[in-house]
Amino acid sequence: MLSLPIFLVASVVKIVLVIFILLTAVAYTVWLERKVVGHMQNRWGPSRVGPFGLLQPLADGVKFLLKEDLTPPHVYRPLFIAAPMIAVICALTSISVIPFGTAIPVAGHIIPLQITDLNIGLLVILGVTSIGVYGVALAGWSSNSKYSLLGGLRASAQMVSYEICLGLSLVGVLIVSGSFSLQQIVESQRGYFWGFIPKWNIFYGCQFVAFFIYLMAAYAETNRIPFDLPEAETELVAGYHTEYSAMKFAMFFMAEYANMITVACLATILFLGGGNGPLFGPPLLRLILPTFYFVAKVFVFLFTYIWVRGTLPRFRYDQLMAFGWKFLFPLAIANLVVTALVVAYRS
Amino acid sequence: MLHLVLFLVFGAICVAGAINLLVQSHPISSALSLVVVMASLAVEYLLLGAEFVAAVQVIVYAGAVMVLFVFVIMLLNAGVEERTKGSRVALILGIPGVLAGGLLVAWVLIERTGTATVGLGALPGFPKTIGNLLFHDFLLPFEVTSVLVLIAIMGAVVLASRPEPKNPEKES
Amino acid sequence: MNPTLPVGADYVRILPEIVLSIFGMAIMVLDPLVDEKKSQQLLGGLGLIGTLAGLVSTWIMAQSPGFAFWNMVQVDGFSVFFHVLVIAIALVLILTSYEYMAVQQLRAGEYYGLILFGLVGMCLMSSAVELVLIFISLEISSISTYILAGFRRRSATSSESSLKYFLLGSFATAFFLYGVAMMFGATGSTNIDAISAALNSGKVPLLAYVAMALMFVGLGFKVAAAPFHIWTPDVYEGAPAPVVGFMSTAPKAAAFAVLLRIIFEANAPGRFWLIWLSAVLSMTLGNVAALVQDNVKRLLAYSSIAHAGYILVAFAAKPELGAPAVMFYTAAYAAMNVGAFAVVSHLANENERYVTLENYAGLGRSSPILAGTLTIFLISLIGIPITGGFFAKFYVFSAALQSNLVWLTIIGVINSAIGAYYYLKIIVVMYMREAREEVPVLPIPLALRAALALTLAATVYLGVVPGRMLTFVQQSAQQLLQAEHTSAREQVGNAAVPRATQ
Amino acid sequence: MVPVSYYLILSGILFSCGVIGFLIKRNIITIFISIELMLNGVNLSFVAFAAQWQHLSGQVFVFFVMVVAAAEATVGLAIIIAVFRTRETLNVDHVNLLKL
Repeated sequence: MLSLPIFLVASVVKIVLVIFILLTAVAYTVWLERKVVGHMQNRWGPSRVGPFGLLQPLADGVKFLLKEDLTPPHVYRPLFIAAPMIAVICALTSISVIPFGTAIPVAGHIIPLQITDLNIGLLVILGVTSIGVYGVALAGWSSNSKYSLLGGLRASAQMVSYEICLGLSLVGVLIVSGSFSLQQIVESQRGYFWGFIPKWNIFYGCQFVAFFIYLMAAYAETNRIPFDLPEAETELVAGYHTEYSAMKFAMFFMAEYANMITVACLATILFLGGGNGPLFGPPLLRLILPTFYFVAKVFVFLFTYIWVRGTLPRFRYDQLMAFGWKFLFPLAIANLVVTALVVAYRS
Repeated sequence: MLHLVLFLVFGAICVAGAINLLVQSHPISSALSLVVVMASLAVEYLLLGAEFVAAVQVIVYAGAVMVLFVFVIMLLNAGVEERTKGSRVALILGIPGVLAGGLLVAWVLIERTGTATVGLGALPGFPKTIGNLLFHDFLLPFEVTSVLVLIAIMGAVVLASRPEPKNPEKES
Repeated sequence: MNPTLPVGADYVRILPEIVLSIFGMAIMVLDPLVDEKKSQQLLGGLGLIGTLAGLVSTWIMAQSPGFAFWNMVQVDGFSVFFHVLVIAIALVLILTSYEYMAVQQLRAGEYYGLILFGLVGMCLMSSAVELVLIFISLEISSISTYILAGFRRRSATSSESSLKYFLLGSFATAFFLYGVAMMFGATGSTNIDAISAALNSGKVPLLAYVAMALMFVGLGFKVAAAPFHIWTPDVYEGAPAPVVGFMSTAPKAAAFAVLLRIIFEANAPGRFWLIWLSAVLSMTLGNVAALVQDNVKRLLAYSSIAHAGYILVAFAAKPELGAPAVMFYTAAYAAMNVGAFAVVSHLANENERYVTLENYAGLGRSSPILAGTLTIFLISLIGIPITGGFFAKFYVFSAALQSNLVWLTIIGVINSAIGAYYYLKIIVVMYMREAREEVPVLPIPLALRAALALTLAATVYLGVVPGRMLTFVQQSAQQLLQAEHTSAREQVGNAAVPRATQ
Repeated sequence: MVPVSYYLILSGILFSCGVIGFLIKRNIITIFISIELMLNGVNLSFVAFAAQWQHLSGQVFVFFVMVVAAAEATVGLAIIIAVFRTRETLNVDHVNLLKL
C-alpha cells in the first residue's frame, strides 16, 4: 500500500498523463482514420500539414477553437450546452479503471499503471457508458430540429438495445475469470496452455463468440459504420449533431473517438489478455513490454475499426434492430449458457 | 468526518435534485433531475459499502430505466406541463398532509435507530457475497422475477403496438 | 455459504406456479405460429387446460405441506385454499372470455398468456412467507391486471382505465414497499415468521406500527378498501367486463391472503383501529355511492368496495374466528361476482355498448335464463339465504359479534340493508320495466353456459351446504395461526438487536 | 461515522418529494417519474437498514426493487403511449372520460 500523500501525487500525475495521452491518441486516431481510409480509396489523405500530414490534428484543433461557436436561437439552451459535455465527460471517465500494463517502480514505490483499481471496475465502465447515452439523446432533443430529434431517438434506441448484447457478451468473460476487477481479469489470463497458445479469454475461455458479439455491439455503441445510423449523413444530415458547430461539435467528435479507444482497451483486457505477452530482455524492457503489448493490441483493434469503415456499407435501421435483437441477443444468451456449462464442468 | 462531509454533499445534491424535479415544468427536466438524484444516491450507497448496488443503480436505473423515460418524452414530444385546476387542490391539501406524515415518520425513525451510527463502507456488499445470497437464499424470488419481466415485455408489446384498425373507435 | 441446492420437494411445493408459467409460455410461443382465426379457440383452450393442470398440480402440492426454498414459501391448507380459489376464478374467466374476445375482436394470445402469468403471482402471494417474495408476486399480479385492464386498445376508456389503475397502483405499491423496508428496519428480517417472533418478544418498536400502516395502504389499495378505493369505479368501468370480474376477485383474494398472513400470522401491531376505520368507510362509501349509479359495471364496482368492507370486518375480529370468515367470504364473493360479470360481459356486446341499467330493462322477458342467473347472483350479493352470500355475511358478522365488535356489526348490518336496495333495483329493472331500446341478446355459447353453471353451482352449494367448506377453512385457518407459534420457536434466527455500533 | 437516522431521513425526504410530486404534477410522465423517486427513497432506506442490522439481504432487496421498477417503467410507458394515441394529451386532467 502507498501512503496517502504519495498516493495522491501518483494519482494526479497518472490522471494528467492518461488524459494527455488519451487526447493525443484521439487526435491521432482521427489522423490514422483519414490516412487509412484515404489509402483504401486510392487517395492520399492529409498530407500537407507536416510530414505525412502528421500535424493535421493540431491544425484541426486550432480550427475548432477559433471557429465561431453558434448556438441556434430555437434550441433549448441549458441542455444544448450540457449534452456535448455529458458525452465527452463520460467518454473520458471510463478510461480511469483501465490497466495499461504491470505496476512499475518509481523512486522506490510500486505504482500500478492504472488510475484506480476497483472491485467493480467493469461495472463502472458499463455504468459510465450507459450514462453517455444521455449526451446523444439530449443533443438530439434539445436541438429542436427534426433531423437531430430523429438522430437522437435512433441513437438512444440503438445504444440501449446493443448495450444489452454488450453486457451479455461480457458476462461470459466474467464467469471465466470470476471477478469484476479489470486487474484481476488480466491476471487470470496469464500463462499458456498446450505449451504455446496464450491463455487469453478468447482462446482458453472459448469466448470467440462473445468476442464477435462484443465487436458488433461495440461498433453499434460507438455509432460507427456499419451501425452509424444516428448520424447517417445521407438521410439525417449528420443526425444528433446537425445543429452543433465549433468546440461543441468537437466534443462529440472527441467523445466518439475516446469511446472507440475505451472499447478497444476493454476488448484487449477482456478477450486478448491485456498486457500479457512473452517477456524477455533486461528488467527495463520487461517493465515496458506489457504496456507495449497492450498498445499494440489496442492499435490492431482500432485499425479494424477503420478497416470496417472503409469496407462495409451502412445497415438499414430495421435491419440494425433486427440484427441486434433477433441474432446477437439469442447468440449472446446461448454463449452465456454454454460458457456456464463449460465452467461448471471444468470445476 | 470525511464520511459525514461526503454524505452531506451528496445528500444535498439528492434533495436539490428531488426539489428541482418538483419545480421544473418540463418533463425532460424532471427526468434529468431524477437522473441526478439517482447518481448521487449511488454515491450514498458507496458510502454505506454497497458497491455492487451502487453500480447496478447507475447501470439499470440511471442508464436504462431513465433513458426509457427520456426516450418516451422525446417520442411523444411532450411539452411544458399545463397547470390545471386539480393541481391547486392537491397543493393545498396534499403538501401539509405529506409534510405532517413525513415528520411523524422521521420522528419514529429516529426513535428506533437512536444514535446508532455507521462507518464508511459499513456493510461491504461485494458482488460475490451478493451473488451467493441471490442464487441461494433468494433463488425463488430471483427466478420469479423472470415471470415479472416476461409479463412486462408482453404488456409493452400488447399496449404500445398500433391497434389493428379493423374497427374504428365509436365510443365517446 | 451453504451450497445446498433445492431438492425435489421444493419444486413440488411450487408446482402449480411452474405448471402455470409453462402453459403461459406455451401460449406465448404458439401465438404467432397459429392462424389468427383459430387462435382464439386454440390458445383459449390451452389456457383452459393450463388452469385445469394448475388445479391438478395444486392437489399434488397439497400432498406435501411444508416450507420450500429456504423458508420462502409455505404450503399449508391456507395456501392450497387460495391456490384453488384463484385458479378456479381464472378458469371461469377463460370460459367467459371465449365469446367476449371474439365479439370485441381482440387478439387472443397475449390475453390468455397474461392471465396465466398473473395467476402465478397470485398463487405465490398466497403461499409466500417472505415479504420480498410477496412484493414481487404482488407486482406480477398487479402488472398483469394493469395490462388486462387496457386490453381493449381501440377504446379510449379502456386505456384510460389502465392508466389510472397503473398510476395509483404503483403509487400504492411504493407505500407497501416503504412499509416492507420499515418492517425490515424494525425487526431485522423480512420473513414473516421471524417478524412475528421479533414482534412477540418484548416491546414492539414504534417503527413497526408505521410499517404496518404503510403496508396496509398498499394492500388496502389492492383490495379496494376505502379510503384507497378511488380508482375502483373508473377502472372497473373502463376495463373489459370479464377482466373486471377477474380483478375484483382473484387479485383481491390473493391480497386478502397476504393481509391474513401479515396481520394474523405476524400478529401485526396496532391493526385494530386501522381496520375498523377502513371497514366502516368501505362499507358506507361503497353502498351509498352505489345507490346513484346507472352503469352496471360502475355499480358493481362500488358494491365490490362495500364487500371489501365486510371482509375487513372479519379482520377486526379475533384471529381464530376472523380468518375462516375471511376465507369463506372471499370464496363466496368470488363465485357470485365472477358469475355476475360473466352475465354483464355477455350482454355488453360489441364495444361494450350495453352496460347501463337502462339496457337491462326487459331482460326477464327477452332472455329468462340470463335474467334468472343474474338474479341469483344478485340475491347472493345481497345476502339472502340459500345462497353463498348469506353464510358469508353470517360468519363475518357472527365472528365480529363474538369478538364484541357490536358497533361494527351494527354498521355492517345497516349497510347490508342499504346494499339490498341497489341490487334489488337491477332485479326490478330486469323484470318489471319495459325495454325502451331494443337490446340484442346474443345466443349463449357453450363456454359461457359452463361458466355460468360453475359459478351458479358454487354460489348455491355454499348457500345450501356450507358445512364442508366451513370445516376446511377452519382447519386451514387453524394451521395458519398455529404456524406462528411453531415456527417462532424454530427460527428466531437473525431477529436480534441492531448490531451497529452505538 | 454518520448516524443511520441521517440516511433514513434522507430516504424519507426523497419519498415525500415523490409523494408531493405525485399529487401536484399534472403531466402523466412526470407523475410516473415521481413514483420512481419514491422507489429510490425506499431503496436508500433498505441499504441503510442493511448496514444497521449488518444483514446483506437489505442490499439484495434493492435489486428486486430495481427489477420491479424496470418492469413497471416498461408497462407504464407503454400505457402512456396507448393513452396518448387515443387522447393526444399527457395531462391527467384531460384524461377524464371516466368521471372521478
